[in-house]
This record gives sequence, C-alpha cells and structure tokens, in this order.
Amino acid sequence: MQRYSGFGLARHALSHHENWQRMWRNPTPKKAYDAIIVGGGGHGLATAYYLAKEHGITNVAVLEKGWLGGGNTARNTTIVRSNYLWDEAAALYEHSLKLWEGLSQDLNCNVMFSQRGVLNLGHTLQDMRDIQRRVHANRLNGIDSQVLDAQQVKEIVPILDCSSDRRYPVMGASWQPRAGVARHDAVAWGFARAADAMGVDLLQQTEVNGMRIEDGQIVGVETNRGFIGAKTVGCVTAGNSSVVAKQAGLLLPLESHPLQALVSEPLKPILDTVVMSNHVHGYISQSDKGDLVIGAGIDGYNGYGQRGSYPTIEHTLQAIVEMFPIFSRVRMNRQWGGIVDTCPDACPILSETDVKGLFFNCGWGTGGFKATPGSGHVFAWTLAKGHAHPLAKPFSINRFVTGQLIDEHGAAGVAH
Amino acid sequence: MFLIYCPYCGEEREESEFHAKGQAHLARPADPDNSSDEEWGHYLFFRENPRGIHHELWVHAAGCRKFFNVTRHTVSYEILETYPIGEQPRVTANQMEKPA
Amino acid sequence: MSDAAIFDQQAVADKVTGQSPLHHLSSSHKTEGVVLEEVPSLGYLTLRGDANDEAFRAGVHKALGLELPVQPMTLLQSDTVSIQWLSPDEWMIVCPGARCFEFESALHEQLSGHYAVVNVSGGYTMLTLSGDRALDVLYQSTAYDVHPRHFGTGKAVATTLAKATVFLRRPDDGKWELIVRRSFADYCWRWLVGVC
Amino acid sequence: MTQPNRLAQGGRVNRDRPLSFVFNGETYQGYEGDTLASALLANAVSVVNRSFKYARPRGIVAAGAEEPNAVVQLGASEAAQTPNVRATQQALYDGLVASSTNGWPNVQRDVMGLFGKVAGKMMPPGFYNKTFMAPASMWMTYEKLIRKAAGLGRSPREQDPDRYEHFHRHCDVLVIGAGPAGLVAASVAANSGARVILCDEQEQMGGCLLSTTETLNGKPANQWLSETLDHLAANPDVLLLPRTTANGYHDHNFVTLHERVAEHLGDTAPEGMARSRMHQVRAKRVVLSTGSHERPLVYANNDVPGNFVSGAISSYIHRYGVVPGNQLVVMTANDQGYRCAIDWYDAGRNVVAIVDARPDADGHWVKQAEERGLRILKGQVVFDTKGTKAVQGAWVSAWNAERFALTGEAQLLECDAIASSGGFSPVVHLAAHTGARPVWRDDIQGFVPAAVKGQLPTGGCNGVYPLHQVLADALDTGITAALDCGYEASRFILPEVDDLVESAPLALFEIPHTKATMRAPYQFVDLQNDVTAAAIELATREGFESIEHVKRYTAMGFGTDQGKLGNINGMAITARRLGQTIPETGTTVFRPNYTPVPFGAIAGPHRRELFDPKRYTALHSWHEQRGATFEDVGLWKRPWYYPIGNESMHDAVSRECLAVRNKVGILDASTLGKIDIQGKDAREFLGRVYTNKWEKLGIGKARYGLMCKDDGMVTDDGVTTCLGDQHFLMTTTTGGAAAILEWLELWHQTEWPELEVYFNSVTDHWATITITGPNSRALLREITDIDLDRDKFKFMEWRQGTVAGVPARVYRISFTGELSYEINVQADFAMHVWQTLFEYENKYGLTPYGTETMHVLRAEKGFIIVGQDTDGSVTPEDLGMQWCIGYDKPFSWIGKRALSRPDTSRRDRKQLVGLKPLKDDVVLEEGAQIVLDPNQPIPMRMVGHVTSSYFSPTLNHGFALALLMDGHNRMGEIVFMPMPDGQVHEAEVVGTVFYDSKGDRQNV
Ligand SMILES: Cc1cc2nc3c(=O)[nH]c(=O)nc-3n(C[C@H](O)[C@H](O)[C@H](O)COP(=O)(O)OP(=O)(O)OC[C@H]3O[C@@H](n4cnc5c(N)ncnc54)[C@H](O)[C@@H]3O)c2cc1C
Ligand SMILES: NC(=O)c1ccc[n+]([C@@H]2O[C@H](COP(=O)([O-])OP(=O)(O)OC[C@H]3O[C@@H](n4cnc5c(N)ncnc54)[C@H](O)[C@@H]3O)[C@@H](O)[C@H]2O)c1
Ligand SMILES: Cc1cc2nc3c(=O)[nH]c(=O)nc-3n(C[C@H](O)[C@H](O)[C@H](O)COP(=O)(O)O)c2cc1C
Ligand SMILES: [Zn+2]
Repeated sequence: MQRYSGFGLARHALSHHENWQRMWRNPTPKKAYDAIIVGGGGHGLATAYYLAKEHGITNVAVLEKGWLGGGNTARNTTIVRSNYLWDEAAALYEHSLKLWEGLSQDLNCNVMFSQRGVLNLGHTLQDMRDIQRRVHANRLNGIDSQVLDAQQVKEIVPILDCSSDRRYPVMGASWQPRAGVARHDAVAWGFARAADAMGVDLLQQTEVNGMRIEDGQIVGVETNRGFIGAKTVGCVTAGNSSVVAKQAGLLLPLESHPLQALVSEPLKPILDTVVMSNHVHGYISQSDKGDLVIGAGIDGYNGYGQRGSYPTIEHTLQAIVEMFPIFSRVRMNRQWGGIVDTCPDACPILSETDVKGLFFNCGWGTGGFKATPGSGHVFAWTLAKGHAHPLAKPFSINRFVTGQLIDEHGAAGVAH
Repeated sequence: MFLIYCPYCGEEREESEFHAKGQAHLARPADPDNSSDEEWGHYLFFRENPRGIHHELWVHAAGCRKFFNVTRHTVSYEILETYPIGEQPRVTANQMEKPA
Repeated sequence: MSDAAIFDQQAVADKVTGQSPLHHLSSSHKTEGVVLEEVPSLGYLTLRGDANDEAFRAGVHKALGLELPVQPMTLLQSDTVSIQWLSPDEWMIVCPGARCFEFESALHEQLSGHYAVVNVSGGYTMLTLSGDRALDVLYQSTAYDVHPRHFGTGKAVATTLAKATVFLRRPDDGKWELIVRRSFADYCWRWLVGVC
Repeated sequence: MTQPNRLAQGGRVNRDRPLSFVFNGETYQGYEGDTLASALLANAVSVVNRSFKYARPRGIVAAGAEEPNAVVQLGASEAAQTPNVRATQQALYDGLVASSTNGWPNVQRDVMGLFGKVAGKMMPPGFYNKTFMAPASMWMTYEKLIRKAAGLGRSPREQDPDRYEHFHRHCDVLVIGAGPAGLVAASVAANSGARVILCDEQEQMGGCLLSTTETLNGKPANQWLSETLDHLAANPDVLLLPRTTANGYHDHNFVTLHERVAEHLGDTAPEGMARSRMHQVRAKRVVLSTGSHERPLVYANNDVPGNFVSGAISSYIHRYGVVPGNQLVVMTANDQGYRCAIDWYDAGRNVVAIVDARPDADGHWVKQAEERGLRILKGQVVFDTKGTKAVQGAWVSAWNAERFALTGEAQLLECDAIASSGGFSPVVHLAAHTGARPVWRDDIQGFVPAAVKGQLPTGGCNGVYPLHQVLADALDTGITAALDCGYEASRFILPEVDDLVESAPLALFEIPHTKATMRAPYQFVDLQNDVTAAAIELATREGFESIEHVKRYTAMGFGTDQGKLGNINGMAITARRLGQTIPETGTTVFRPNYTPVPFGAIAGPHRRELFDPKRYTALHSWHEQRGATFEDVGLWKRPWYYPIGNESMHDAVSRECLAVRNKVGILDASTLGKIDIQGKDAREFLGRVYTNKWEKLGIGKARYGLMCKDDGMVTDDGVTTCLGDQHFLMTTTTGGAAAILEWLELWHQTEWPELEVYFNSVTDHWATITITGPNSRALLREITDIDLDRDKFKFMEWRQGTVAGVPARVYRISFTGELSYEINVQADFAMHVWQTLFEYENKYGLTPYGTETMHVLRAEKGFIIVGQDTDGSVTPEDLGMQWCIGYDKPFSWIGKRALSRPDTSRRDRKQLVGLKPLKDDVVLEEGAQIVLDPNQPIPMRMVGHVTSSYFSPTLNHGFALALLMDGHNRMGEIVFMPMPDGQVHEAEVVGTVFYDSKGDRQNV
C-alpha cells in the first residue's frame, strides 16, 4: 500500500501526480472465499478490514451492488458519539468511539474525525430528566458526559437562541466533548484501501440476489456475476437487509424507512459543535467545507427510494430556524435521503441466524455511522469465531423472541 | 409527497392528513395464550419489509379517522390501489412479476 | 334510545355566562379584503351510526328536519341546524347552543340500535372568513384545494389548518366556516390573523 | 461614472432609471432591469471573486442559474446579510451593496492566490485525507485552519427582519419555464379550460425569446411574447409567477416553487410584503419547459475572467445592452457560437475570430457570419488562455478529433473575451428529482428526461432546439396536458417562424493541450469547486470508476450551482479516461434544490409563536393573571406552579403541597385526554384494551385502568367511569390522548370490527377542575346541589348535578390521596365555576397548584406517571401492579401474552420501588443511577435509576421512586447513587407509598 503523508504529497506534486496508485484493485471474483461480506458500506468494509488485520483471514470478498460506500455511508450527517443510555449499547458505541480516536493513523487515511463535541438539547422537564438519567449512566460507564444548563449551552454555542420566549426554550443539554463528526466518504475509502492492501477483494457492481444453503449451512451466494462460494457469509446491507434475508428464507424485525438530510450552501465557520434537539427535532453541524449539515426526521412509511417527503424537510428547517434564527437567510442547497433499517428497540442486530455460517449485522437505523469501526471490529470477531463477540451478544435476533429488548427510544435523545 | 386516495372520503388527499401504520394484514394470533414465544415475537416485531409491492395500513387521521389499506411500491412510491379493511388487495407482488 | 347518560349541560343558571375560547382576543379581525370573525357558543353534536340503515337515516331526518348527508364531504343545512358528513359513520351537527339539548334529546328519541350522539359543544368554536381575499387566506392555511372549481357551496371537509385540524365548510358563496377545536382556537386565530 | 460596456441603446433595461450600487466598496451605476451581473459587466468589473481552493481570480461566465463564479455576499446591514447570492439572478436595486465572498485583503490582490499558485499542486483531490495525520494530537489544530479557509459567504449575525409566506396551490397543469415552449403549452392548456400555473425563475418571462434575433410572425419576438403573456394574464384560471423557481419536484406531482417577491426591491422587503413565498403545488400534469443549458468547453486557463459561455454573451447584449469586452474570440462546436459572434459584431465590437472545431459547418448562422465578413477558423480549437486577471489572448491550433490531439502550429489571437459553446444540455434536473434517471440521446448528444407518469417535458428540456420545432413540440404537449386533465383541447395558432438550417453539431467537451492533462495548466470543469480535468483523471487513476465516486473525490457538482455548467463535461471526461461512453458513465443524482432556497422561506410563517400550536385550557387566562409559570406537556401549556411575590419554586411548591394536605387545593386538570365510549360492546372492548377487569363496573362507578401494548409494556393509564351500562368515559394521560384514541380505533377497525362501539374525543369539551384536600367537601358543598354525604357519594363514584349553577358531572377520584372531587363542566362554563370556587378562597384556604405539586403529591402516594416512571420497557408487574391485572379474563387482552415471555417473566427485572434517602435533607437527583457497591471501579454495574424524586413538605424529607433490579425483593436494603461531584447518596429501599398507606384520607 502506498503510504500517505504530507511529504508523499509533495513528492507526487513534483511528478505531476502521475504516480498515484489505485486505492483498491478491481479484481475478478474468485470461485470461492473463506468469507464473504455482503454490502460494501462502512460497516462491511470495516468488517473485512478487521477480519484481515485482527484475525488473519484475508481470503475475503466484499460484494457491493453499487459503489463502495454509496449507501447510508454516503448520506449520513456523520455524527459520532457514544452517550447511549443502556449499558449494552453504551459499551458497543464507546468501543467504537475509542477506535475512531486512532482510526486515521490506523488506516493511514485521514478520516477527519473532529472531536468538537455534541450537545443534545433538552426543552421540557421530561427531556431534562431523560438527559440526567443518560448522563449519570454514561458517567458510571466511563463515558465523558455532562449535564449543562441553558447558560452553559449558550456559552458553547453563542448563536443558539436560548431566550425564554421561544416556543420550546432550551432548558439545558447533555454534552459529550469527545463526540464529533467525521468525513464519511474517507471512512469508507480508508477501510477499503486498507482491506484491499491485505488482499481482500472488493467487488463492486456485484449484487447478491440469492443464497445457496445446503443442510442448513450457507455455502455461497448467487450474484449478477455468478455464484460465489463461502461457508461464512456476513450480511451488512443496512436498508436492504430484509431483502437479502429473504433470499435465505429469513424474516427480520426490521423496517426500512427514508431518512433525509440536507446541506446549506457553504459558509464561513459559524458553528463549532454539533447541536441536536430531539424535541424541536433538528440537528446540525458545519462541515469542514463550510456547509451546514442538517438531519431531518424519519418518514413514517417504508421506503427504498432514497428520498422522503417534503413536509419532513420543511419541519426540520422550521426547527433549525427556531433554534438558530440567524440562519433564516442561509439557503438550502441540496437534500437527499437514505434507507434506514429501523429495529423495534432502536438498537442494532449483530447476530447468528438459523442458517449456519450466515450472520447479520444490521438494524443500525438512523445512527450507525458512529459505530462503523466498532461494528466492523466486533462483527469480524464474530465471523472469525463463528459465534457472537461478547459486546455483540446482547444484540442477537433472539431478543425479539425472548423480549430482552434494549430500548434506546427517546432515552438517547435524537437517534443519530 | 404522496397523494393518497381515501376510500371513504372518495378523493385524493395530501399525505400530511394521514399516518402510516406499517404492514397491513397483520393477524394477531387467534389464541395468544397458546402461541409459542416464536410466534408471538414474529407477530410483534418481524416484518415483510419488501422492496417493491407493499400492502400497508394507513389512517386518515386529519380527515375521516378511518383506517384502510394501501398497495404501494416502496421504490417508485407509486400507489397502486387503496382498499378498505377486510378486503384483499387486487395488486400483488406475484402478479407484478408476471409479464403484463 | 340508547342508555347513554345525557343531560342538559347548557341549562345554566341565569347569572352564568359562558366564555368562548377566544374571549381573550378580539372576536373579529378586518383587513383589506378579509373579515375574520368568531361565532361563539354554538351547539355541536357528534353523531355516529350506520348510514346504510334506513331507520337511522329516517330518525335523523325526523329529529333534525334535515336529510342525513351520506355523500362524502357534504353539508346539509336548514335555518337552525347543519349536518356535516365526517366519515361513513360520523357526522357533525351544529345548532344554536341553547337548542343543543333539544336536538340531542330528539335524536335519542328517534334513534335506536347501534348509534351514538355526543355533545361536544364545549370542544369547538366556529370562525368565519369572508371577503375577496378570503381564498388567499385559505391558500396559505390549508393544503386542501379550496379553489371554487373544486370546493363548491355545500361542501365540507375535515382537513388541516397550518398545524391544527379543522372542519372547513362553505355554506354559501360568500362565506367560509372553520370549526376548530377549543384548545387550538388561539393558535388558529393567530395563524389566520397572521396571514390575513 | 460611465458604463464602458453599455451600448447606447438596446436591451430591456430602463435607461431613464439609473440605480447606484456598491460592489467591493466601489460605487457603480446600472439601470432598472439589470441584474447585478449585467451591471458589473457594464462597468467592466471583471474580477468578481476568488476561487474556493486555489484562490484564482474569477469573473462572470454565464447569465443565469448555471453561474458558478459570481457568488456574492449581499446586504447593507448586518441583519440583511445574505450569503452566496448569484449575481446573474439578483435584480439590481438602488442602494444594493455586495461584495466578493472570497479574497483577502481583496479580490484583486489575494494573498491566498499566491499560496494557491505555490501550494495548489499540493492540493489534488483527496489531499486532506492523505495529510494532517501526524502527529495525531495536531489534527484539531489543523482542522481549525482548514475550516477558516473554507466556505463562501457568511451567515448574518442578527435576526432576519423579513417574513416568508406559504401558499398551497392546486392546478391541472403546472408549466415550469416560460420560454417559447412553456408559453405555448400553457396557452393551449389554459385555452382548453384547464387551471394553469406558469412560473419562470427569471425577472421576466420569455426565456430565449428575450434575447433572440429570430422573428415570430415576421416581427421581433417581443411582440408575440407580450401578446401571449397578456392573453394568459387575462384568464382568471391562470396564475403567472415570474421570479419563481421550481426548486423541488417531489412524488405524485408535488412541486415546490420559490417566488422571490421582494428580493428585487431591496435588502429587506417593503412594509407589509413578504420577502419570498413558497408555493406548494399539486398538479395533475407538470410540463417541464425548462430549456437547456449551454455547455462551455474545457480548455486550459478557461477560468480567467473574460471567458464566457457563448449564449450568455448574446443575453447580455440583447437583454441588458451590455457587451462584455471589445475583442472576441469564439470557440464553438455548433452553430450557437456563430450567433454569439454575430450579436457581438452587430453591437459594434470586433470579432477576432470564430474558431470552429468542426471542419465544415455551413448552416444559416455560418452564412450570416460569412456575410458579415467574420474570420472563421474551421477545424481549429482554443486550447489555452493568455492572461491571469483578464483574458489577453486565446491560443488556437488545428486539431484532430479522432486522435484527440492538437496538430500544427499554435497561434495566439489577442482578445479580451473568449466565448465557447460545446453544445446544450437539457435542464433535466427537476425531471430526475423523483428518482428517474435521465436518458442519453446520441442525436442531440445530451441527456433528456426519462418517461415519468404525469410529467411532460417539452422544448429545449426535451432535446428539441430549433424554435419552429420547439413551438410544434410544445403545442403537442399542451394538447396532451389538456386531454390528460379531461379537457377538450382547444385550437391554438402557432406563430410563424423560419426553419433555419443548422449544421450538424460536434460532440465536444474538452480540448486537448500541447501537454498531457496532468501536466497542462488547469483545465477547469467545475469552476466553483476548482475541479479540473486533471483532478478527474487522477480520480480515475486512483481507482474511482463510478461517476459518484468521481463526484465525491473531486467535489465536482458539490457547489451552489450543483454543477449545472460543468457536470456533463466532467462525465464526458471521466468516460474518456475509463474508455467508456457517456451513457455508460451516467450522471450523478439530481436532487432538490434546483437553485438554493432560504431556510426562512421553507420554514415560512411556522416560527416563534406559531412554530407549534400552543394548546390552552379554558382557564388559561386565569392562570396567567395569577402569575403561574407554565410547563410544556405535549402541545399544552400547563401551570407548573404559582409563585407568590418572590417565592422560589421550592417554597411555592411546599406551600401548595401543604395547602392540599391540610386545607384544599385546586388544579386545572382539563388537559387529560377524555374519550366517550358507547355501544353494547363497550365493556367488552375495555376488557380487551385494559389489563384489568370491567365487566362488573356499575353505573355511577369509576375504576383505574392500565393499558399495555401487545409487547406487554405499559403505555397509558387513567380512570374510566361507567356513565351508562353501555356508556363510558375513558381518561388518558395528557400526552397520550390523541395516540390512545387512534390506538382504540386501530383495534376496533382492523381487528374487532364486529364489536359495536363508538369512540369520540371529548377532551376539549369537558373542562376538569380538581379540588382536593380535607376541605374540599365543605367547599364544594357551598356551590353544588349534589349530595356529598360520604356514604352516598363514595370514593370512585360520580354524580351529576349543578356546580355554581352549571350542569356538571363530579367524580370522586383522587390523584393526591386526599379527599377529592373532579368537577367536569362544558368548557365554556369552566371559568365561571372556577371563579365561583375562588369566592371561598379565604374561607377554606383554597390554593391553586400546578403540575409540580401534583407530582409531589401523587409520588407520596406511589402513583406513577406513565413516561416518567415508565419508559417503554416496564410491565405492570414491574410496577408491582398485579392488583390491576386480570390474569383470568376470558379474552387474551392486549399485552397479556407478552408477560410470559422468557425475559418479561424474569423475577429480577427492574421493578418500581420507593427510596428513602438516609439523610432527610437529601433530594435524590431524578435520573441518578443506582449501584449496590459504591466502591467498585468504573464501569460500574448499575442496577436501576431514580424516576421521580421530590422533597416532601408533608413528611419533611426527600423521597423517591425508582426502578431497581429485583427491587421487590430488596426492601430494607441500602443502595447507592454516586454523583459527579464525588458524593455518594445512600437510600433505603422501601415501598412506593410514603403517605397514608391505608388510603384513609381519600375515603373520608
Ligand atoms: C440521512 C441520514 C443521516 C444519518 N445520520 C447519522 C449520524 O449522524 N450518525 C450516525 O451514527 N449515523 C447516521 N445515520 C445512519 C448511518 O448512515 C448508517 O447506520 C450507517 O452508515 C450504516 O452503514 P452500513 O455500512 O451498514 O450501511 P450502508 O452504507 O448503507 O452499506 C450497505 C451497503 O450494502 C449494499 N447492498 C445492499 N444490498 C446488497 C446486495 N443485495 N448485494 C450487494 N450489496 C448490497 C448497499 O449498496 C450499500 O452500499 C444516518 C443515516 C441517514 C440516511
Ligand atoms: N441549437 C439551437 O438552436 C438551440 C439550442 C438550445 C436552445 N435553443 C433555444 O432554446 C429555446 C428552447 O425553448 P424553451 O422554451 O424550451 O427554453 P427557454 O430556454 O427559452 O426557456 C426556459 C425557461 O425556463 C426557465 N427555467 C428553467 N428552469 C427553471 C426552474 N427550475 N424554475 C423556473 N423556471 C425555470 C428559464 O428561466 C427559462 O426562462 C429555443 O427556442 C431555441 O431558441 C436553441
Ligand atoms: C456530510 C455530507 C455533506 C454533504 N455536503 C454536500 C455539499 O456541500 N454539496 C452537495 O452538493 N452535496 C453535499 N452532500 C450530499 C451529496 O451530494 C449527496 O446528495 C449524498 O451523498 C447522497 O447521495 P445522492 O444524492 O447521490 O443519492 C453531502 C452529504 C453528506 C453526507
Ligand atoms: Zn378519509
């Protein structure tokens, strides 16, 4: 792998950038692999990377029906935090956050993880109760988290309207300083490049459209490029997980919904942290390019269209203007949607299935970007050992039968 | 931004008047007390979630307050029919797979 | 006659005055081309029953002197009473507040079987919009198509008004009636004044 | 000041109305009818900005929405600051103040420009991802610098003084774009009787007719244009919306239009006028007559100010009487370039040469140029530009299209403007917003809209360019639209237009250079984002083969222009590098907005007061007068507490609590959800949706009920009373009212339609006044005719009668544990009853109390609040409410089955308990986490949390409710709550009822 550095960049400049190597190969599929990852989003690529790096399993293919990182990885608002309520979730997301903290160096690719802090605003007494509960839990779980009052919030974000005559005044917030945002594309590319360098085949334009199962054991997948064999298959297909599961005769406790986001035109730096409000319902940060990146709510209906309804956008901008009246004249440049796989308890599924050798990593819904390295790390372990990593155990599909849900609804503020 | 034909009001109305209520034709097990944990778990949580033709339940919340079913394509978002509770869809995925 | 518990909620002592949900605001607002007014203290009855049941329809007719509208989104009215179709088994009856119990009782007298009549007079108030620019106000307030070609006289719909719900009616050419819920009346009024 | 580039006559500007404006601190003059761009060009202002990455000087290149460079900061005052305004779309007004968004200290002399020159080579696409990694600790510092350099304009720092309107519109036919195509289609549809909306983003309608030299019916285009517009305007069913951009095309023919009502009038809207307006249009048919965008060609240094797309020059000349230079070189691959040269020549300026990449063009416009004696270089291209801040010359050479190489000697043509035309791209953006991918057509070398239901592309948007064909195509489209909407299509006489022969265009996107792409000077593709042909080549070299990857790696099309000018060129360049065709390469995804829209316009009037409805009870004005502070509960405003004078919240709540326990308090409980339930199966229905039993509840009696979802988790609670054998009144939590009504309907309509029952909301109808405390009976007795005798009107019963002369239902139920009466009257009369009660204020010590006191009192009694003491993971058993569960009811009620699942039936679940702090003055923090061993290291094992916690003035100590793992078996144990400040609170696990555990007080 060609190493990236400032020095290397200068050297390449002298040779007119004519000597850069491919970030990844474009290999022809082999007949069979030790393991197949279905889905070349951040989670799938991270899984492949850690399989190779931590478990020495390099005869691996990642099958991506479109382009690498083109699913939700390409369309999320990039918020990374770990201040989840329940122990099981907090442990998983904190594991991930720790990996984020060294990820650029680990991958030799700057994923621009910016620990600028995340505020989750509270606007009602019940909001504040929920915030306190979560922050107390975070603290005892070793996660940096604080409760702030309105005055402290104002000091961190002076442009936020904290006046008491708003429809829903800001009463306070939870604050996680280590949280922040990252460059979503670079995350996918960084994992892809590093996985490729260890021999993983990244197969784009390769859609899985069937699963071959013999005697309850997976033996490979059917694709638009033919059959590819493997006795271990990990599906990391986010919004399309139900579709892939059906190919193996499985039903999942998931619904795929449109989730939208939008960006403003690029502005000079004006907002230095991430601000999220569940109650008023909008969340916002400013990218390093200058655009305000704004997340909208989920649309109520199922949808695979990567687009949602206009009122959702309208409501989101009402919320943003309510919180930041000075943004009224800032303009919305582009809106888009992703397909999020929501679970009844707003927690993911990292699980074995009734088919031997077939695993699913899905259900991250509206908030899995932050989990990308952690999810890949834990899922790689699971695939390598054939059973769930301790951090993954609580996230088995079986919880929907036994009733042991991990209900992060509401408790974690906005779900992103 | 859907325009949904309410079979009770007899006209198309804005999506904002409705609430989407998930998969249609979900039958509660007839004898819950004697259903298995698997059956009950499936009834509660497991869903078809199809990419394509989907039969779903909506309610005309700001209008006539009636629930009804919608057959909708989850990619094109085209609404192919709406029909009252208790009726079966005329447009189904199997049908759509056959060449017209 | 059902066994529903009813009583004359309007039969207040002399000194008692009712208060409309908009008592704290003015009861009329006029700007160029629009007049917005409140008509307080009307009687409202929710009627439920089976429109296919002939006896039910006949009973309503007898009690109110009006046909039961069975066509979606129609409004039938006499000098004293109006009936608005709300759903295949639900209607809104509006009458003078003081005669509400009279009509409620009459309905109970005439109806039998599975039906319900509920006095909801405290729960609503009526706003009226008139003037050349009334349509402009509605275009800004509801996503429903209120263009005269689509919303003729005698039509009535349940729909949205900004972020509230409303029963929107067109009793005659020159006037629109908006029946709004009491707790939302302040919001609806301020919204309408804002866009007038 | 003179306007050196303004012609003495011509154009649609009003020379009698000069306007003065300020750009980058200099004052200039323009005319009414100008755009900021035309006025700047008239004044020969060539550098309008600095580029994003390399800080290169940039000038105006286009005349419309596709402009990438002339993006300015507008506004004379702080509040009126408007970032990123496209000068080509901003009408000039008197006193306009604008400045460049980049360039320090100014656009002429930008120090970053030097840096860009030197360091530019170090900034290939993706360079951020390749650097700034060591040392890791420095990244956040680097990032600050990166951020400083980014962004275009700046956000205002003050509140927007303007307001914005929303209009909901419905029509048969929405026509987007009022060029010849749109005008014809709209006219036909309107004449046929359809309801029509015609919008155009420009200040004036007419599209290309505003700048054409072609004649209609033998007369200048303007004649037909104004007649047609007049005719449309006279039709009451036609809505004409100029200055209105269709910015988003959503599913089911829902289109959002942004009308700039006052942006052309000044910084802020005149009194009484909105700044802009969103029209949300629902159309049966949408005619897309959005025309086409001309593509510039990609050649070296094509960003130097003075480089234009050719059609823009024609527009500036014809519409504004502005010629942006003296010496023009045109490079073209089609006949459009000739029109531009002819317009320039006819305006009295010099055309240096027309450089035609084709060897043999001979169409109408070519002949016209030849007639004028213009110099035409056939089979040649402009491959490089001389100049840095302004064009000084064009490097021209013969070339070989097949080999994609220059041939022969290069020659420098001195000039001060270069126009290029590579062909036309239909404006397919809107057509693609709902997901359809545009379709490539070889014959026009462009993407046209795919067939989508309800959508009718026509004219330039449909790849039809010659005017006479545009008109015919639009006539067909108008007829189709009318027929589709159920009208009989009317006759429409098209104007006569010459059928001008055009020579075949050449598909041309980039121009080769003497040097290889990677070594050649910058050949810009996306001007706003400084994306070059070399950047695209590099992206493909690094393995980015999807056009979407190329977009994201290079940032092509990410700008405020969304790549309107550059994207197709970029796709063509990508295709060439990958050895594939343009359709194989495909486009990136088109998304709203077509052009950016202010947040304020999208938010509309839903701001501040009107952001969300505030729901008020009938007694609200009394609470306000009494000085209550309010709490938001759902949409409701509820009195939280009523401070007297300078009383603190703690003191006020203590006073209110003691008043209830010792005398009598009064609460406005009107917000509780109330559902009237009638029908012969009402009782059965209640039995199915509540956990407990209802078959025996007699008329006149009330009962508390608990509701679960079918997963066994508590979702609501409340008291339901039996009014008649088949008539019940259900109460729900304030927040749950609407959802529970919908929930009941859901079960009834979908699952048990055979049950005869009706549900009707009476929440707003009944006002509910709770009086509670030992004096409540005596107080009520003063003003009611109901017999309040303790044995005649018992706890959990209701009676009918009058209160203060108002017919009422009074319920003897209690949420405080005290003797209580809930008086329900029709809301209109609530104020009268309330005020009458207050006539006895002093006699009985009547004290109004709010939700906070209500919470303290109910918690003392161990009564739960759903949503505070439960969170969607709590069963009735967890709450210790087995007394409220009808295990043996015949019907398997909602939630029952789930209770026996392996997890829900576990004995050690988190269960509701009481906590009594060991220190009396400690009030535990709500949300505090509970541990069994306070000395364990972090991460600690948490076993529950405090759900409700208060200081009880009655008991004179703090107390709390908590969910605690295996809590029901831990009575008497001590548990710990470690606080952030290092303190550890200790509490004893106790029962949930802290006060009057036998319940005597409510029964007195
Ligand atoms: C608008 C929006 C905002 C969000 N904001 C945040 C946020 O701020 N913070 C946060 O943490 N999370 C956020 N999320 C969620 C986050 O984006 C996702 O949880 C996360 O990116 C999922 O990553 P993934 O790799 O699992 O999925 P994806 O990136 O979607 O990857 C799945 C891949 O599988 C491929 N695939 C599907 N089917 C097949 C098949 N049959 N064969 C082959 N390949 C297939 C898809 O093409 C896709 O590339 C947001 C999501 C959206 C949509
Ligand atoms: N080879 C050629 O001769 C050639 C090539 C290209 C174009 N043309 C000219 O183009 C004309 C095509 O006519 P036409 O009517 O199709 O196009 P037009 O360019 O005349 O009109 C399109 C109109 O749509 C408006 N518009 C575009 N997007 C919009 C949006 N999102 N919202 C609101 N308005 C929007 C534009 O402002 C413009 O006024 C022909 O008459 C021809 O003269 C000719
Ligand atoms: C964090 C983030 C920032 C973005 N910033 C921009 C931007 O500045 N300009 C832009 O045009 N699009 C921006 N996008 C949106 C993309 O152009 C694109 O819409 C998104 O990746 C979804 O892909 P699609 O629209 O191709 O389906 C951004 C997306 C993300 C996730
Ligand atoms: Zn309806």
